[in-house]
Amino acid sequence: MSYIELTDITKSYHAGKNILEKINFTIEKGEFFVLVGPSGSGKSTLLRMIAGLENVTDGILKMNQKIVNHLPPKDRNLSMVFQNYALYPHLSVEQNILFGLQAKKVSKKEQKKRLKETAEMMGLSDFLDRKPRQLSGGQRQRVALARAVVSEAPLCLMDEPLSNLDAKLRAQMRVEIRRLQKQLGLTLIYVTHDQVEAMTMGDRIMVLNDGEIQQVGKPITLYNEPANLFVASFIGSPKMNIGKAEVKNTSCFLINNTLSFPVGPILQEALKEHKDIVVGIRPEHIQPTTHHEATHSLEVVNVEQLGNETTLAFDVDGELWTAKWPGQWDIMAGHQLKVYISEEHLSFFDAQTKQLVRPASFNSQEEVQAI
Amino acid sequence: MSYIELTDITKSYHAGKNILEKINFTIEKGEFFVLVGPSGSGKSTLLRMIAGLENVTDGILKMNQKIVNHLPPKDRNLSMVFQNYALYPHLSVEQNILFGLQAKKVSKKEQKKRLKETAEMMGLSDFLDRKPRQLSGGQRQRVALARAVVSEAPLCLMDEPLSNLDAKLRAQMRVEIRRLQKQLGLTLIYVTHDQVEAMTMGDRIMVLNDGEIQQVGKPITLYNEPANLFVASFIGSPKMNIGKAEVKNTSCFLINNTLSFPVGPILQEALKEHKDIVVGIRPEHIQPTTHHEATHSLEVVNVEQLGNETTLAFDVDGELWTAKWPGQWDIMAGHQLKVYISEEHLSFFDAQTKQLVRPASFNSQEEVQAI
Amino acid sequence: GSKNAEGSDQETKTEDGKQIVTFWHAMSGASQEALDRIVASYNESQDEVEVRAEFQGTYDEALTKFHSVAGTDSAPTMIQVFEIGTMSMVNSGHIDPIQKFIDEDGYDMGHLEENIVNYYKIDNQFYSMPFNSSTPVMFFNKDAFEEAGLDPESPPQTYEEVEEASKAIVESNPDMKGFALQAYGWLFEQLLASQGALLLNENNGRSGTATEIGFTEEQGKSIFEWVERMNEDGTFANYGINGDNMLAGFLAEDVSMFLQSSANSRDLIDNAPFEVGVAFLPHPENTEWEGVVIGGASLWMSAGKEEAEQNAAWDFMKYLQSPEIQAQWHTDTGYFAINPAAYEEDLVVEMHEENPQLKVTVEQLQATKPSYATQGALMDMIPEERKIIEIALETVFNGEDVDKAYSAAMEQLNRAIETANKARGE
Amino acid sequence: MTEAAATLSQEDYILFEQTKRKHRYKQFIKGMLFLLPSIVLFSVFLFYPLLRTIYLSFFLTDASGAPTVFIGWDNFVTLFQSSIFQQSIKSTFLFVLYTVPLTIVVSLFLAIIANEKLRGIGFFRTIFSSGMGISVAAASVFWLYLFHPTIGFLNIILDTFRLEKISWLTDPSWALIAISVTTIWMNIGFTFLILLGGLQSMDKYLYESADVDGAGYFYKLRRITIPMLSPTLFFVVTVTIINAFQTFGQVDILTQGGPQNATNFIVYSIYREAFTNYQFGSASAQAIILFIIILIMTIIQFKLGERKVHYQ
Amino acid sequence: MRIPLGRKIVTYFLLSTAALLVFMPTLMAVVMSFMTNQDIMTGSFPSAFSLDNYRRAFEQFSLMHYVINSLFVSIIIMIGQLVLSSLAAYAFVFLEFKGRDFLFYLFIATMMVPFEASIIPNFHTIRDLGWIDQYTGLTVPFFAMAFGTFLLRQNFKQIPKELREASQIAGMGEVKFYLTVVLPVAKTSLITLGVYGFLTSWNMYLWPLLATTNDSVRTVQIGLRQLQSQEQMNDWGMIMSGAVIVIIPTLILLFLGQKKLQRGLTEGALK
Ligand SMILES: Nc1ncnc2c1ncn2[C@@H]1O[C@H](COP(=O)(O)OP(=O)(O)OP(=O)(O)O)[C@@H](O)[C@H]1O
Ligand SMILES: Nc1ncnc2c1ncn2[C@@H]1O[C@H](COP(=O)(O)OP(=O)(O)OP(=O)(O)O)[C@@H](O)[C@H]1O
Ligand SMILES: [Mg+2]
Ligand SMILES: [Mg+2]
Repeated sequence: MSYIELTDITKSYHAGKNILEKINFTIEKGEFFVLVGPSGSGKSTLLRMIAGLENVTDGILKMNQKIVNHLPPKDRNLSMVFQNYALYPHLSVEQNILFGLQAKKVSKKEQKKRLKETAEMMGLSDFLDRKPRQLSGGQRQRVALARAVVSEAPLCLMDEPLSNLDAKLRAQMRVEIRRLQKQLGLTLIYVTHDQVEAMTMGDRIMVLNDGEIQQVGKPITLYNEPANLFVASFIGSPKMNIGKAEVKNTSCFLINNTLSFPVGPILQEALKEHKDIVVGIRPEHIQPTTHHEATHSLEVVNVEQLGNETTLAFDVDGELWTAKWPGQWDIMAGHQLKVYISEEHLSFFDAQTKQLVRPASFNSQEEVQAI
Repeated sequence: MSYIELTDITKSYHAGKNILEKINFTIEKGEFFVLVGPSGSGKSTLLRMIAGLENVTDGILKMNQKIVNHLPPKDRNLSMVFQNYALYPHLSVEQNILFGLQAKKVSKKEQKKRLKETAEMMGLSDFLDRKPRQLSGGQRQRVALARAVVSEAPLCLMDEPLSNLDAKLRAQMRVEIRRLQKQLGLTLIYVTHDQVEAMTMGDRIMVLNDGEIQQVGKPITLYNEPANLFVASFIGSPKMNIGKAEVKNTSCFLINNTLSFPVGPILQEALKEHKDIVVGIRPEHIQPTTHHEATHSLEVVNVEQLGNETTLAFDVDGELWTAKWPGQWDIMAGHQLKVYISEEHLSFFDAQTKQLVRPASFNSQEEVQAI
Repeated sequence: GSKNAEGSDQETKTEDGKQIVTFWHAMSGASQEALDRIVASYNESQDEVEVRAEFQGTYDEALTKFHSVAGTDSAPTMIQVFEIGTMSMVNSGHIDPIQKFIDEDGYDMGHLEENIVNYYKIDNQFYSMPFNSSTPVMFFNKDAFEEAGLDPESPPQTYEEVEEASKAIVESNPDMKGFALQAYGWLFEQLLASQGALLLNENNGRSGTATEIGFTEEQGKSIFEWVERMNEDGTFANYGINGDNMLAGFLAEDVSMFLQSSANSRDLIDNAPFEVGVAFLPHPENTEWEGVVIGGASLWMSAGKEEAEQNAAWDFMKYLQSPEIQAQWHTDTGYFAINPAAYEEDLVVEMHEENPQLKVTVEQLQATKPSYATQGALMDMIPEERKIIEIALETVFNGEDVDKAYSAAMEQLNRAIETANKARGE
Repeated sequence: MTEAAATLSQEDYILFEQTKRKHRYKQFIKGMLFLLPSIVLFSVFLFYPLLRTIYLSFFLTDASGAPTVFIGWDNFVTLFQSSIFQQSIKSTFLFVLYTVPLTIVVSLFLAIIANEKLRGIGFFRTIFSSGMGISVAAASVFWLYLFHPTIGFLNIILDTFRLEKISWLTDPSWALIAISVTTIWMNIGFTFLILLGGLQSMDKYLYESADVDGAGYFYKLRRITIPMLSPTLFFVVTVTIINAFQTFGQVDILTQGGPQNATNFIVYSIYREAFTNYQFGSASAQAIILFIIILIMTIIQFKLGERKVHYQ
Repeated sequence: MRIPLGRKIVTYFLLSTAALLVFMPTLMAVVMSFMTNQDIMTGSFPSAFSLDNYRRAFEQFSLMHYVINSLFVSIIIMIGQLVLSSLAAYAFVFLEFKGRDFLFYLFIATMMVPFEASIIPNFHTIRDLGWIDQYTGLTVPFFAMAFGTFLLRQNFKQIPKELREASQIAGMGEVKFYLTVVLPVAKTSLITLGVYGFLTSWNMYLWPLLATTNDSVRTVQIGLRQLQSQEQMNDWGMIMSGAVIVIIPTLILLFLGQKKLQRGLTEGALK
């Protein structure tokens, strides 16, 4: 029995073009559902429709088996972290957090208890008397988060709730949110732009683009078997390198006129059905030749040191490809570099339909080391 | 001659405790200066003081050798991306972007040109006629960014300008901002919470905590030689693992009563001067034993798949340590896992002063591979 | 008017060379229409002078304004001022008494109604030219009288008769009250005069500056007690200070008798769905009926204007006295004709024939015995006096103690006179 | 890295102080430029008359308002000894007490129900604000008719319900109420419009998050609408009080201060004193007293009220 | 968001009842304006409706002339007030200078000077300036308005400070910021104030009466007053028809004004 069910949900503002187009999906009770998509793809709109803040232009929205298209937000029993926080400027942090509980006439004692817990969890205990305008951006965001968390409503919608926090705090919050969600059995719909959040927090991810669903599935599935080019290049950072494949002869094909690869049997099959093929390769699969034989040699255009890893930009027939290598590499731009690319790590897409033809093989991942 | 010079800058709101405490630093002309620090550490406040939006409680602020403490913002010739965007609700996107240019009486033609360029760069060309309230969060942020960029003022302050963009767009913007800054020779002060932005964009990073400067320096320096425990654990994600070191005997010491390491000569020297020592090790330095001999065995508490890498959480005498391994590892929580930790990769800090005693050695980084 | 009329204060001649006379007045409604007609007819009657009649608000407002601009270019050539403004005009020093023009012109004021002229003659000289005049009369509902078995042709003449009639009315029709008295200082003054009492000492301020009130306690209280008695009988209708409400009450047959200015006669007769009777002002039984004091307004000449302008205004004032004009004025508005010859005009005769009640108002005026009491009081604090009396009347209307109300009012009156004298620096 | 900026030379210090002063000076000039037109007109048309009023309050005057005899504080002394003036003050305060809260409550109610997005709402808004479009004189005449003892609509209604008719304007205890009702009716239009304006410019996101929090209609009203409206409410309260103290037109037409001075509010008393009694001295003294009363009330209001007001 | 039906019905009911109560006196005046004076005075139900009163009201005076003067005067005053009040309010909210608070309280204090106390000295001033019978005399004294300044100050204070900051950063001067940001954002209260200023000027009686001596620049309330008699019985039907004629333009203005009051202008200023 699914908890939330969207059937052909469509949304347009002022009879303009549709912002969301026939959205269909369901969310189970207690699920952690992550929503990702490029800026402007309709994530917030979708959330706001589920919350009841935005009219549903067309389609049916069900919660708990009941049609709720016209149910006012206050009767939907949910909480929400707004992308723009939507704090009450005239109320103190404490009053902001407790606003909903007071509205629901939760007992004073319970209020106090939850306030204390939540404020501590969010590191807001010192600011309870402040007005929102006296807070830093991150503190405001934490108040917004606290307000949603404290309500313990069975459904919680979060719109980029951690975007303005520093990495350390964000890591901490990720754990806390996940813990709370599990502990209270909340159903959570979570919008984020953060790869780590998307990959690690969600039970399922839905990728939205231009108002249309691209793919719904387990995080790792989306990473390993992106349904189409869009998902492939959207999930994963740096993004997947994309190149046009040209079959030279039965045993060999060229990517971007530069990189040649042998053609395996499965691929051969696939190539028969699809006229034009696009190849994708993830940055971490353009590997240094420390442990492998070099397969190709590429020109380094740019090197960026991230401390724990190094990203390299290569020029592949005019296109920039990125590689990501763990550790710090002292490489100068302009040099020619030998790299190892396994044919196994290539994903194939149909150039017309943009659909996945063959995913890269991750099955033979790194060796399992458990004892 | 430095471009911006802060001398003993102090800030407090309403005679409360100091939000910023005797801040001293200088920024050179054309420098890309990144400001990081936990939420509420005073980054925005500092930016706002430089912009002239906030009174300087104490200290001297110089720009171009001139004291500007009391110079109104409009005479400072700078542009700024506000953390909360500060868009004009009554103006369209186009008008918002051009607002400053009109104020400065830039010619209509030039306005048009710059508008076109900037809007294209930010992907806003389709929204020029919209009002801010009709935009998504990320689109609003891009408008805010566009407004600063279009002004081409010699000094530009950006307060988390990319926080609400998706990874793909963010990567693109990073490159664009960097390009523009170089091209126009802008001096840029940039607040961010994103590790990648901080590490790759800035010429220098300044770490702020609780209103005090922790360290200023090249990104990679901060990563490799963090001046103190705070910087060590703040820079790098996942954060550095910290443990208490106990010297067992002259040749061996224990971390968290669990991991034993040999004591080298340098360390021996250091240990003489400092009573208590804290050891830090970066997650990527707890390595799989694919290419090395196992040095320790740890219990896996949690495994997170990010697609291109896997983070593992270990229980080290009650504390959670994190390791980050490239690729996807199929490891089950609860198992005992053999890992490789090199003594070289340990950083040592004084437990009292929290200052760095000996950095991890990164000199012998991965082999240089340029041809 | 048009926009190029701006700054008309400065010009004294029209484009075609006519002498302009600016005439400020306080006539509104039907009287303004009538006045405008007269002014137009004057302007047409000759081609030397153009009178411009300009409305300046109520009497109070017009007078205040005159005081403020008197002596400057903005002041009008002539102005209409109500009777109780007389003293303040005399004292203002910004007017030329019209006696000056009477003397220069050798004009004879003898043909004017004596009882009107009496009011405006001060120390035997005319300060202003009488214009619109009225007196109070008692209106009554003839139909109601008949129903109550009273004789509509012999209305009550004394307070006591009014009381008796009221009782009869209420008896025959419980929805109708007998008598209403508006809390209006002017009516109080008139009721004093009708019993021959002086309002102020020094012969109503005409033999010297008044220093205190001129009526005795008995005279003064008689009016209060009259009301008190009717109040106790339940025959008195209280409309407070509000004349409009009282008129409406009378027309709606809520009350059968009331006192009001004779200027209302025409309208009442025309609008009432019953027959309206008009009677003399009542007086206490034990006193002699002496008459009424003239009310209304007169015309004043500004000082400091060019002679030609003043003479033109004087010519207009004279024009106003002609029987035809007065006849027209009387029929249009209900104000008296200050020139009794007007009553012989066909227009008036016709009207009086049609509504014989209208004659009563003229008869009452002409029956008035000239005396200091009916000449009316002169002083610049009369408006204040009226307010004090009105409050006292209201107090009595609301059934409170007469003695207390009366003595409080008298105390205030004497203090007001004292202050007014002091303010003049006397 | 910061040695260069470490010390501050004497020269710098002087420069620093100089710019600080110059900055202050510039700010002052700028402020003055914005205020200049208002200040000039206020000086001519308000401060000068006020000074003149203060001056006159120490004199007796002639009919044209020119001072004649200097009498020092006598005007004030007389006033405070006068039972009529004491009554004036009392009725004025009573009147303020009757009208201000009711005006605001009623207008707020109207503004709130007229703030819904419904079809034809413009019509209702126009009706509610229509009172503004009717001059005091006209409005008072309407009410004069409504209050008529026999043919007045109000008494007719009372009569149909077999209730005793009320002497609205002639009974001292009712007259104040009648004037208050009229005043409330006349002021509603304006107060309504201001409050509606305040409601209209409120952010809708506030309501969104309250909706999600499960807040009911009245809870939102109490916790969000009213506090967020507080700047407007503060303004409305202040202005309504000041206006109530200065009510004049309806008194002039309906009761002329009566019956028995029950509605002889200070302003009306001033008017009578000046325009019919020509006692400009005493009128001025009353004006000064009124000015001081309102001033004190307003200062109290600002001291107590503005702290509770929430500005952005 | 849609409004639920139940609430819609309740709201409409409240709206209608309130509208009826609020509008009743006006409605009564309208009815009276069609009645004969006799019906009005005797308090009976209208026996006949006629446009006679209107005809006579128009005939007696050049009402249109007064209306046009009133329109002109009211619009000038409205504009003057909007300009001066917004300038002053701007200074009180956005500029920081010594003596600001003192000046503000001084401004507020001017609201407490009873109009009746200042009217005579002001009349003298006008007289000495030669502004009697001039539009200047009718309008200029009302330009400075503490009330309007106060209203706008309250509103300006609610403009998010970010907007000012962004403008300062953009290098925008005070005047430009005032014109391009403050005024548009505070549109709602400017309209409110404009409507208020217009209507109060429209309804002014005593001052226009004092400041004019003839019809050239006189306004409509004076015309209306001339329909009423002092010592004679009033023709209420005609007076009411005059009042109704004068109310119509103001009702139209109110209708247009309220249409312009749009929702949610400050929204989106914050993140
Ligand atoms: N108006 C104010 N009054 C009092 N305290 C304030 C005010 N504004 C900010 N603060 C406090 O000052 C500190 C620094 O705020 P600031 O906005 O500079 O932080 P930040 O480093 O930008 O944080 P974030 O990353 O969350 O935006 C915070 O603790 C905040 O609560
Ligand atoms: N009120 C509105 N009127 C018209 N278009 C709107 C309105 N609100 C949003 N949109 C448009 O709808 C689209 C989806 O907006 P939405 O806020 O859902 O995006 P989003 O996925 O949340 O983006 P982001 O990650 O930037 O927040 C955007 O293109 C936006 O411009
Ligand atoms: Mg969004
Ligand atoms: Mg910040």
